[in-house]
Amino acid sequence: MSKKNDQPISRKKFMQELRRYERGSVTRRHFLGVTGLGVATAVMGAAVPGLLPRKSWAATDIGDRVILATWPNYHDPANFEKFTEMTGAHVQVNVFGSNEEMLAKLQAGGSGWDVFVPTNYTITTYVGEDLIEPLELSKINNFEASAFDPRFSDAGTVNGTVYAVPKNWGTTGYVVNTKHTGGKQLTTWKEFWDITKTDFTGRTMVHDYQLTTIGNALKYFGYSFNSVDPNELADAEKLLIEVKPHLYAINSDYQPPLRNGDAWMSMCWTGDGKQLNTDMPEMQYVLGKEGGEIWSDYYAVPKSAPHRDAGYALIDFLLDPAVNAKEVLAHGYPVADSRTNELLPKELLEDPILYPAQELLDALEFGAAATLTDPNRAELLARFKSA
Amino acid sequence: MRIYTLAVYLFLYIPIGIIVLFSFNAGRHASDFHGFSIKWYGTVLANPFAMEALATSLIVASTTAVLASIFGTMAALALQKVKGRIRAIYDAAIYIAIMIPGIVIGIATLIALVTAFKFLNPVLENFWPGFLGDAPHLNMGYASVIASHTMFTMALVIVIVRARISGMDRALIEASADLYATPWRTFWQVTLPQIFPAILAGFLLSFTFSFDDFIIAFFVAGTETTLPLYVFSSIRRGVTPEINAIGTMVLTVSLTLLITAQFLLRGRGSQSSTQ
Amino acid sequence: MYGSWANRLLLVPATVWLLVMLVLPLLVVIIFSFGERGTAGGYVPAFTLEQYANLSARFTAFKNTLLLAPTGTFLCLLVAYPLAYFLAVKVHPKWKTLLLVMIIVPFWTSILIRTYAWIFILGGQGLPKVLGFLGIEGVRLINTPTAVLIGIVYAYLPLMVFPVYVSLEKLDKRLLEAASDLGSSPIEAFRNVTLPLSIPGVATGCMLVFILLMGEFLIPALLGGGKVFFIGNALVDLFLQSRNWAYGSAVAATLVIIMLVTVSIYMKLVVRNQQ
Amino acid sequence: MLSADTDAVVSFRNVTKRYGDVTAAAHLDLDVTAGEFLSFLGPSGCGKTTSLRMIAGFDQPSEGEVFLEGQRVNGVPAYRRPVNMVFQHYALFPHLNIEENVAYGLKQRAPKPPSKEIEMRVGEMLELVQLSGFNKRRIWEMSGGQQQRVALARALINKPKVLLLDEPLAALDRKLRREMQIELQNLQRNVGITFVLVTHDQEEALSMSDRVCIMREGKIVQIGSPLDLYDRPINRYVADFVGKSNFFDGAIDRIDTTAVNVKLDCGLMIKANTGPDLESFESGDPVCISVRPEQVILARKEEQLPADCGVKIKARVMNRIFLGEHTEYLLRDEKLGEFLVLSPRQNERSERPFDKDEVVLAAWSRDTALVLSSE
Repeated sequence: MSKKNDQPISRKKFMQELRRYERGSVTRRHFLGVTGLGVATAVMGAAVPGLLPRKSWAATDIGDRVILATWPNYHDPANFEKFTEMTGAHVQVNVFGSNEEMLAKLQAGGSGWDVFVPTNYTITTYVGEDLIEPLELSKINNFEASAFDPRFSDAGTVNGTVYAVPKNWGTTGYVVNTKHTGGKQLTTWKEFWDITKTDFTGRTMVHDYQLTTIGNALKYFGYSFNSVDPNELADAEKLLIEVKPHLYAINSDYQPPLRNGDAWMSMCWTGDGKQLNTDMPEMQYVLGKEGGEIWSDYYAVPKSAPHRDAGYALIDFLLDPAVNAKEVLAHGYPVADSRTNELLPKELLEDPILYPAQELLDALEFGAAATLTDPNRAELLARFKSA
Repeated sequence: MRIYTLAVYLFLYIPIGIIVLFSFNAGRHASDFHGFSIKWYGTVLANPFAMEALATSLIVASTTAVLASIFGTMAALALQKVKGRIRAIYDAAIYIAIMIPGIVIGIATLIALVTAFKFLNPVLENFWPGFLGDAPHLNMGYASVIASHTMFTMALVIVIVRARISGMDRALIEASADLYATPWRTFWQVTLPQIFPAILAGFLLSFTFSFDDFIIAFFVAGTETTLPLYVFSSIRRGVTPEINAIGTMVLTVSLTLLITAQFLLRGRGSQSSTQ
Repeated sequence: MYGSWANRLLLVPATVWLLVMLVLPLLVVIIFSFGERGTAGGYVPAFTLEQYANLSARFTAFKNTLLLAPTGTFLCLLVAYPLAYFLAVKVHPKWKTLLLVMIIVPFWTSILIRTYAWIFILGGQGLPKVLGFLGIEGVRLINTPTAVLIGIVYAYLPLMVFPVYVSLEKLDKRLLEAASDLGSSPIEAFRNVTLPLSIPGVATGCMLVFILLMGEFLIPALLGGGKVFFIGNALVDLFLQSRNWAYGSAVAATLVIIMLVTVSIYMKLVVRNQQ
Repeated sequence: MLSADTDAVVSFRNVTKRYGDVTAAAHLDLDVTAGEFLSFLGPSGCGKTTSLRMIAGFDQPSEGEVFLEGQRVNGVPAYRRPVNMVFQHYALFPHLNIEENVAYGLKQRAPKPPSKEIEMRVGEMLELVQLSGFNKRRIWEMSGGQQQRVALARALINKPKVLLLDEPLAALDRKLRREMQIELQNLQRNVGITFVLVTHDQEEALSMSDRVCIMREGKIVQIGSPLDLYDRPINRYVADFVGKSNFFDGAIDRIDTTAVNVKLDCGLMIKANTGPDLESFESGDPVCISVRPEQVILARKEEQLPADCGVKIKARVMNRIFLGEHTEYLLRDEKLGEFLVLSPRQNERSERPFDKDEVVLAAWSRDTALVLSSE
């Protein structure tokens, strides 16, 4: 990548380029090149090392690899390439479908991960199970606590010790292909479940994940997303079992069938909603008025990390505001880091998918640790799947 | 009959055809075709993790196949002479090993090894003689995958080889002994050539099983990523033609090996009949 | 080599392997199945029958599995038998090896990749679209039990073809000639000679496929869209979602017991019929 | 310790072989002389194969001793014994071609003969068994008779002290079997090797062997030349096994110095004066009279019979089979029952053959009727 465009570009031009990029008429590389976001990366690409005084990990040899356990569609592969270029360490990405699965792997031992991406409500459990280590913040210079919105960084601190630093936050709503609704805008979870039983029969997907699937079924009745109350769960179960014959699939890997038209609607996380909406404008991301989940993901280091230094280096790299901005552009999940947001185009910061209206946000709940480990909810999901 | 056979082969090969076709897809998504390109092959070859997963799978599968064939053949030969209750115990263990679903093997091995390591690692750390350096930290990895693949495939080899041994004419062994061959030479010159097809079949089955196994490796692999695990993880990130390119390359390599082997075997056959 | 000490030596690796990788894990599963789940998952030592008492919570999964396994086995046999017959009896020996090997070749590319190819074929952009062009609209295949059965037949076909092929191949063609000499029509000859003689192969193939189907989880998960739920899926969820090692162990132990019982009944029946 | 006959190639001394509770061979004593062709004859399960396997070394005796050329070989494994075997179904190595099969024994020798020599001897051997040029053939490309020859060549190339043949002709058809019998006999004379053959086919044993060892239930009943066995069987079992014979059951009535009076069960009193051990009989012992069919003389008139015929019977011709040189008659006497007569052609030339249902005179000389214990 050349340095010919190192002049800052005008806001107007930036937005034009972003639109073009979103429509897919230019490549990401072109977009990054023109807007200068790529330059930041290129600069870091060892061309002018002096510009990166805080690159604490550059001095040490961190080995040739780092293993990251994360979620699907959650990174910009170009950033990993850049990281490899800079440090010599390849990034191996293992992708998971649920926090439970991550926890299970880590609990079983020998996961081999250096960095993983737990969600807010899991961190106390990891700490309780002695699976993650307190972060050595001196190795993560790019983490500046004050830059982060505490709503989305609090959960990383347990009993005053920082165990995890924030990655992204987001919401869990659903995405619906409006071509099939006859132009009708959906706004609630009630509609989600009702339309599944009727017009959308055989076209709806729910997550293979008890937290969101049960939580959003609870929302049909207006119960708390986190409810572990047996009576409320019984209502949710009744709904789920009633809906099951009408589902296309129970699967957290929902982008492919939505894209090829087999599925018309699915529970969906912010970034996936953004990605789908960018490529197919008929895909509408909806947050149920009744509420639902708001969450934040973190970076953490397992106690068993085999390449700890490389793990820290990767976290530090990914928290670099310039890198992080590139990540956001790739995956479409908002960040809680004000420094990164400064680098992002205004349009993105005002995007209704990333930043829903306040009254919608107010209705959302963070998942609770008790919800994650509740055996009754796990059993409920098993009954639902086997029904 | 012919048409039926053709239909079955089509059924077997259409998915393969699709894999190959989409590996040349210029587009990023596997589901729609955007023109011809070989760029995904470049992507795979330049992807150290894909290559490493392939290498891991090859190492795991060939080690498994070698161990299973050798140990399985040894056991099959020895079990011929074992009678009574001990034989019944072995038979039961072998059949159980074959019958237990991979998923149970995976889970059982995982929890057993995790439990055993939890117990053994502190013991090793405390009692490891200092002059040998740091105590080894037992963990899931190559060894655990190979060990569990070998357990299953070895049982398979035992059954296959034993069937061949029992189908073999005992008189051939006696004929060899009668013609002055010591038991050791009889083994190499008569028994082994006779059971060799079974061993080879066992070897190939073991290799194929191990190379293709996802479920056991899913539980016991630890840090090592085998090709199926890599594919599984990649698919979750969205199916790209990269996966199809991997599939196509693996297929091409197997086919090449196969054709070469066939060619070599045929060559040897014709050589011996014209000498 | 023939001394009993040498014989024992030959058995050592197999014995060690079976003990460490089979007996030990199964023991751990049995022990864990009497334990309890920790608050955050995993296993806490205890002695309780609670896990077994709770088995009915997976009744549907067991029921589905016990329906799927025989159905899938039967379908495999239905597709495999004519193919095996054709290969064993009708094909020129020169082509046999090639055609046989061609049945395994698809196995040499990952089952995951092949199954994903089926997701495409059975998905909206695949077969239903083709049928749509032919005027058959609105066919849904993916994420249905039909899709799962197609995937199963695809994946397990070779396991059925080979044993049946071997038994038919051994069949003395003179018997068929004798039968036709004695005035049997080809169909009668098939029914009276070929079919009875191929029973051992059919029995082996059916058992292999049946056993593997009992533990199947990947194909229902991928082609059934998570809606088709078998005991294998239940086990994966118990270990990877709810992390209930104790309950998972109880389910796994039950699965193994059901399998052992089914298979031994089956073997008894087959053995008796053959005598 | 017992010792072996110095002339004998194989000697059994009181050899017993038991498999668990089953005694396959009991107290065998036997000497096989160098260069002879000896057959073990008996029905299946009589211990003949076990005896052969003890010579080969596949089985070791439970009691007693086996000697090869005077050397005690108990416990010596098959591969250290200078004997070779032709197996029942040949046991040719399917993964080796003809040449490799034949050369197999030579290649096991230490030191291994030079490959030139092996090649030469294989060539000679194949020539001997008339299979020159078949060197590279596979086993399954050969006919049964050819496989038989390969098996012979594979064994003979080692110049064994004894060649053991385990029902070598059983798998061949009748015509081929006749040819191979002659060939085997010629071969044995040419190579001068001691042959020990196991068979249940009396014709095979009698036609080829110098001596035949008749076995029954693990024991040797009688050893002797085919002629001996035919003319002087020691009991009914042997007489029945070797050739055809008519048996008339009865009991000793009175023993003279020269003859025995046997009272047959049918009431007839018959005199006989030969038998292997007449002196061992006592009055009242159950015995049988054995008369070979060709010893019976048929006539229409009494004066046509020789003077020394001790026994004369009127009998009806039930059946007549023309056999070329001979005619076989099945006769029936009311008291004696049915019996066979083999009448030479030249006898009949003088008068026309006897017709069915004709009543004729049958007679035999006292010398040709044997009194045998009815075991």
